[in-house]
Amino acid sequence: MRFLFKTSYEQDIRLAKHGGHVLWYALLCLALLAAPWVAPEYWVAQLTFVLIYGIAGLGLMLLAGFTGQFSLGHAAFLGVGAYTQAVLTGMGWPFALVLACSAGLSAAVGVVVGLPALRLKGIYLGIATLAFGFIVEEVFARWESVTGGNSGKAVLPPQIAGHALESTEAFYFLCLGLAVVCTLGIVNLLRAPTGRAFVAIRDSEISAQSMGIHLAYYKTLSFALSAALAGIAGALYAHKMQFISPDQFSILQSIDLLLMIVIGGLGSVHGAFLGAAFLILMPQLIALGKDALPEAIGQAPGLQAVVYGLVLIGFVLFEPMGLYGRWLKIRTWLQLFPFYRKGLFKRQKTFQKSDRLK
Amino acid sequence: MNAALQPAGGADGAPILNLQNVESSYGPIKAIRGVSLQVRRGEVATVLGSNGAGKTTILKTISGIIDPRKGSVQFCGQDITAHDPAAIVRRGLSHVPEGREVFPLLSVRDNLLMGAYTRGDRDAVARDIETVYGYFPILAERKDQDAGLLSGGQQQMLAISRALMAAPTLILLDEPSLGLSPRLTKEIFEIVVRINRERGTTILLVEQNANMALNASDYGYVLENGRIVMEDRCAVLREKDDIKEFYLGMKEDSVRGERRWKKKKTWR
Amino acid sequence: MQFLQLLVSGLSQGCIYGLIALGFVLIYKATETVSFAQGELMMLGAFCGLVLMKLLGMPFWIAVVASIAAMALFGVLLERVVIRPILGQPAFSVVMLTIGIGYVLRGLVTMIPGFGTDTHALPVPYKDEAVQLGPLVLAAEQLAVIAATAVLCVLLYAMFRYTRLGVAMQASSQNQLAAYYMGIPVQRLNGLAWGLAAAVAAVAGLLLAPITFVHANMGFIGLKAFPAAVVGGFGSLPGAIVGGLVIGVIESLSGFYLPEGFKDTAAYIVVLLMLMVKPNGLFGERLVKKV
Amino acid sequence: QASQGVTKDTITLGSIQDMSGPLAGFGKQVRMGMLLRVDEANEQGGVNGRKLELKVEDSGYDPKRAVLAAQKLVNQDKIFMMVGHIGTAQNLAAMPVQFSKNVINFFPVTAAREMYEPFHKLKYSFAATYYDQIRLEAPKLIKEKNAQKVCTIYQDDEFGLEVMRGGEAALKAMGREYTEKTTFKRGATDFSSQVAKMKAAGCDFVVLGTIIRETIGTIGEARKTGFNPTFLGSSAAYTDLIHKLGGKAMDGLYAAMTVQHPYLDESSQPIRFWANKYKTKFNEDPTVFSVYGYSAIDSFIKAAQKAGPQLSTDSFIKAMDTMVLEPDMFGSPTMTFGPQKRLGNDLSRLSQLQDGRWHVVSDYAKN
Amino acid sequence: MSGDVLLEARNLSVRFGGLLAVNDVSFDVRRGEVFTLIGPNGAGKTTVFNLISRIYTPTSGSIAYAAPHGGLLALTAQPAHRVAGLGIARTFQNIELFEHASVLHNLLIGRHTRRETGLWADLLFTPRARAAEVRAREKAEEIIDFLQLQHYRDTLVAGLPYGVRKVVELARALCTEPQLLLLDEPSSGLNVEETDDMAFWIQDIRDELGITVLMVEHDMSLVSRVSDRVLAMNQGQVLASGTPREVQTHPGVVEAYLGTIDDVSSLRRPNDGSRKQEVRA
Ligand SMILES: Nc1ncnc2c1ncn2[C@@H]1O[C@H](COP(=O)(O)OP(=O)(O)OP(=O)(O)O)[C@@H](O)[C@H]1O
Ligand SMILES: Nc1ncnc2c1ncn2[C@@H]1O[C@H](COP(=O)(O)OP(=O)(O)OP(=O)(O)O)[C@@H](O)[C@H]1O
Ligand SMILES: [Mg+2]
Ligand SMILES: [Mg+2]
Repeated sequence: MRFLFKTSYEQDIRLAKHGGHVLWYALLCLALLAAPWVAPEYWVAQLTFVLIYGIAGLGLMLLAGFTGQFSLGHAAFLGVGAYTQAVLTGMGWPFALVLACSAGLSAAVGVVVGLPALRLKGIYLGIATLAFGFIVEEVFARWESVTGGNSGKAVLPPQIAGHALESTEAFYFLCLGLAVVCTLGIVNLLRAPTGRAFVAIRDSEISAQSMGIHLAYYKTLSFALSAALAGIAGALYAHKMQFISPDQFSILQSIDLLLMIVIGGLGSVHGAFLGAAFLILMPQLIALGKDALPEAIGQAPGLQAVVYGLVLIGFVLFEPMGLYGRWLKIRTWLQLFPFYRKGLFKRQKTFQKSDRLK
Repeated sequence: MNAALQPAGGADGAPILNLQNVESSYGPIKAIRGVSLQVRRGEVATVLGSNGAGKTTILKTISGIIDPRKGSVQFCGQDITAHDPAAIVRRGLSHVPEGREVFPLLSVRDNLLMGAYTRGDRDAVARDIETVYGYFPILAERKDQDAGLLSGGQQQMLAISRALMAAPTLILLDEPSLGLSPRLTKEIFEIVVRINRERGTTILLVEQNANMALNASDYGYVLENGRIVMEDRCAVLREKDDIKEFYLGMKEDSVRGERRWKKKKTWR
Repeated sequence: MQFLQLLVSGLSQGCIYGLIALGFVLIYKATETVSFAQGELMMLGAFCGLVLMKLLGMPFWIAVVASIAAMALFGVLLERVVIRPILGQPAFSVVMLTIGIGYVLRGLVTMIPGFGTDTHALPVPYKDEAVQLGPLVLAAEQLAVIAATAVLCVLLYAMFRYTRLGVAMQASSQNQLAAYYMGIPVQRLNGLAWGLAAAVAAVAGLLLAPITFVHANMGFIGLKAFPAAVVGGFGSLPGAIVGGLVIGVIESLSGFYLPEGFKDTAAYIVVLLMLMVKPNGLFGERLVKKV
Repeated sequence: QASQGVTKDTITLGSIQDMSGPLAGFGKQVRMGMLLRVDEANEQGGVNGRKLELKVEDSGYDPKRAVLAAQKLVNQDKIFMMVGHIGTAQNLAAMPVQFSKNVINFFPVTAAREMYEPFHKLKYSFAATYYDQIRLEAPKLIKEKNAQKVCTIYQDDEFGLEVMRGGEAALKAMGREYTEKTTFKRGATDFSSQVAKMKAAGCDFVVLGTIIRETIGTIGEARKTGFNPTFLGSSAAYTDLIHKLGGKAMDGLYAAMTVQHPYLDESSQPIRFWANKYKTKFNEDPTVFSVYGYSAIDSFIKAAQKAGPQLSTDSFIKAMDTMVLEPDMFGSPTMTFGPQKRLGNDLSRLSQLQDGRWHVVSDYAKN
Repeated sequence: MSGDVLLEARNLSVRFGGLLAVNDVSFDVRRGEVFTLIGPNGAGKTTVFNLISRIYTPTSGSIAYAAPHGGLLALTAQPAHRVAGLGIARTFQNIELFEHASVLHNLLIGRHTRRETGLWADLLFTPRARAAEVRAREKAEEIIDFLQLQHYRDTLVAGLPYGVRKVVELARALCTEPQLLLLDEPSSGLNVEETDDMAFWIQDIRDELGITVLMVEHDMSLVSRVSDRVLAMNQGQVLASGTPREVQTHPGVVEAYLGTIDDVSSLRRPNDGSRKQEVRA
């Protein structure tokens, strides 16, 4: 275990808590910057998807992991961002402006969803967002003049300073930059009063309120920020896919997003990206493993769903803290190495209490 | 505990509850370390200790809510270490938890009926409900109200009554007087003593109101930092200086008074 | 007339939603979690009946009873193997778990060679019969759904309201710790609740099979049953039925009288409106925390 | 110039199928049909001495996963060509990935117009579109039945819209229009209000933009309420499942189709032989989708043989420029391709369900 | 309302269904005093607190409050989340902490009403936000030192013993820098020694921090030690009010609330002292 001697409050606030952090994050940045030169194009494209989903995951993490508001319709925000991007890019607007519009419109829609959320809790909120997701999907399908309806819509590459950003590498750097900016924003938020207000609402609404936290404002804000991030992710997604259609933003997509942050580790910023990496890598792993399996299993339809389900079940059962939790344990183990005690992470019996009253 | 501390005459009263060297922890934090204690059939025993000493942890370990790391718990001569809590209750042990823990969305009456979940005899249960309504008339008045809407003290009454409904052989009481008015605090202890005398129910009591506890109990243990540091008959404990000072609040003003100077406890 | 026929169709479709919603409410009341696997359990129940009737050649009624029993057992096992280990974790974990279970069940059924990917018809004795009520027509399949829904609702309601077991289930969902202190065998009751829910799902699956056929994706209809349960108030059994009927009727009427597209989203629009007016549904408990 | 996926002794082909989603049944059959033809070809020594290798990925009928799958096939597995990819949105999503690497999209299993329109040199399609099927077949039937009020019920997605528009075009040519149009959402189970709507409008001819369960559901509901117009479906409704699941009530339904359903006891000997071979190999009854898969590979082989030993994307396209595919045993029409003609044939014919079995009731018409 | 009155409740009533939980209660709290509510369980004390902190709205009656920036305010017209900003902080009878956060974090959340930055400054973590954050931490550490919580600073609240949680809740309330502090049973669950500490703290809060305290308490020794005035309630109504001595000797209060408390030795067993007992079967 590393002991830190704190000499000033600044130290508590700083993002990198010690030199090791600085080193590791620097290495990570280097690796990400070097990726297009060392990794094959295919993997760069996958990495781009990881970043895009990471941004969306960050938003959902803020909402679900830190504010405790579960959204089963998050794909709708992704969709709003994607369609806004597609339409405005199609009209020839510059990328930066379009992206701001996508994020803004998504956030506005987020506010609209956040409003009923003020009075709703738990499952009721979940179903409200689910219903909202379905309605938005229907709007995408019906508003043919703008969205192209079910025929879908082709998306042009982003226009930056008059250049079309067409190559995989260039787009990758764009996504990387945005992902870093978004992450820094969220991390900043979480070490400031706004972020703490979110966490307070998650733990106890009644005492958050008595601490002067305006529940309505912060819940709506959380929805708005979360939707804005989803909107940015949706915009990038649209460019990456080059083709969007309403059924890409269905309940299944929403569940994928949720699954992602659970597997990544609910309540940690790292988790959003770890989960995204997992979500994108998973089908590849299955495809790799498929050939090793006997034909009857490997080629059977439904294999992917089974593996998905099993992985999810496995995480909930054995690693409720997700990939990030697993990483923490490994790190602690390494740091303590010869002195690691077995019971250190033993899970205690816990007892559920009704959260109908909160 | 070493043999010297064994109570006189401890051998012939059959211990109904026997903890041997029990050690429990929350994750890496050890809450109690090597606690051994006995409660004899028909007696009222009490555990005193300051905040965070581990009193609640002991009770939780007994009723199976926490699995001990080491040691064993025996109840009525049988080993119940780390058994399923529900199974332990069915053997006749009932627990009034710290902080009330009522079923907030069930009516007061249903709460009481749940207390009697392990009993089959409907008539006896109905009679017992009337008895506890007699102890706490307010519960009868509110029998159809959701328990979550009762005031703090009313919930405490409900929690105690609910445990009585199980007609247990041993009751673990965790701070029964929490949030009760002075008058009701006294009544609660009278009820405890009465149940002990009339029904022969054995009682293990954890209580911050040491004055009441030491008067109502036969035997006491003092817990500090997860260890038992003293045990004796209550009559003896009541006379000890440390107990007087730290638990009964009887002190010469000159010692502490307006100066916030804490005297070290001698047993540490 | 037209209106009446639409109303009747809506009611019978609503009963289907209600029937599935009963399963949700049952699990919710007893464990305070929302089971996203309910639709898949229903699918499994239908497949179970199909296998017993078509492959093993059992007579209809025996197959029905056998598949309900088998599913009940399956529910108990499911609880024992995957849900019990995380008993006491936040409800959200269990929700994710049920999503996982749903995936696995759907995937496994699809993996059965030559069977899982196909759509099947369940041979029921009342197939293609219809009851003529004056000018109104009601298929026997729909009547069966209505009857079964009513019976199940009454039975489950009575269980939760009047039996010690039912009250204990609610108690353990409200405060598990206290339930243990009372000697309530929380784990066993949970198992029972899952068994019951799976049995209810099997009933729903078997009744639905003649209407929607048996196929691996038939569980998706559960997504319509959620709004039903919410409109009625998630913790209320009669609420589930009423919610189902409300949604069924509104769907049916909006399909006829409103522009295209409304029928499919009617359920969701209704649920949003309802939640804005009554955040706890029609029959939901008013929840206040007293501090 | 050499293309990826072709080596001295192998040709790597890719395909994306729905193996876990709503069309998993069809996806699986297409794959098996393709495998059957690949194995046949390899047993006979391959194509110009090169063995065929088929890589199949699962899209779960989800466009996003289709893109990921396409990226894997194109960039990692280095396939020469995408054959028989299922689903319209999925194809549209995957095509940019393929085209950026000069990979042909060959005979996708969907009858949407976007599979050959707008023109792209890497697009080849074989299926008469849903649009054309209805546009060309509906008028004949309307006249034959002397129908007065034509209505439609269609699935509210790309597929259903195409069917509806085909009917619309046909009616327009006749100077008429739909009396009533209703929709439903994919996965719907209740069609009562839609049927009531059509019944109230007095329809006597209904164009079905439905697939399987919806076809059965709609017709079943109609029969129950005593509403008996002429039903015409697209090739999506031309499957044995309709009569297997729907039973007698389905009799009378018309569907547009090209290749014939391969019944195991089919009277035509080659089809019977083929069907039983398939059954022996996979222990499953073949369907039209098996035939689609089989034919797609078959056509590829023919073109690749024509392209000669120097197989590359360019030589393949060159061969296709003058390609004529004669009718096969399943009764597909003659298909011709050219530098600007990327759809083999836009004709189809009609089958009707009679006594629980599809019977071809018309031949390809010249228009 | 005279200058030294901080809070003035007039004819408050609350009805829950058929139950009149608070019935025509009037009192005023003067600046700089410790004012205590006592009464039997269910008398309506907590409900009065909930009225002041706007969790409940009175069926009738009014609460006037002298806001920190001058002016008299009808408290009942304020939304609940504004109450803390007006300088009223509270603790809860059943302890409502943020369970999954550390003690320090809980205290920092308590600083919410004193936040100096908005959303954008937080997102960018501007130097101003950084400076504000440092100040918030300084204040929190001050309170931690004051209540001797150093030992628990970084532990999660979920694992704290009951008594410590009570103190953390007090600390969190102090972090809002209130002018009126509502304490609901501050000493419940504390032993004699800890109650002693609590008494000192309450006195310090009043004398050193200049905060007015309104509390509900059942421990009469604490009440008489720290309170300036006491109000006794029963069944929603005012029973008596005055100095601790006056109220404690009021016959109605003795009857309904105190009982004959002193005589605890009556609890003892006749043959106390012997552990040998007839073992009942
Ligand atoms: N859930 C938990 N997680 C971590 N540590 C815990 C947990 N519960 C209790 N502890 C620790 O265990 C020790 C004993 O706690 P316990 O609740 O048994 O004390 P107690 O004697 O009952 O105190 P009190 O009089 O305040 O109720 C304390 O130091 C506490 O910090
Ligand atoms: N939200 C509510 N709904 C219904 N009844 C309520 C509600 N809140 C309080 N009550 C009732 O009002 C009465 C007063 O409750 P309150 O909590 O104010 O008592 P209290 O004086 O604080 O008692 P205690 O000392 O036991 O905490 C109680 O009988 C309680 O049941
Ligand atoms: Mg305790
Ligand atoms: Mg109170």
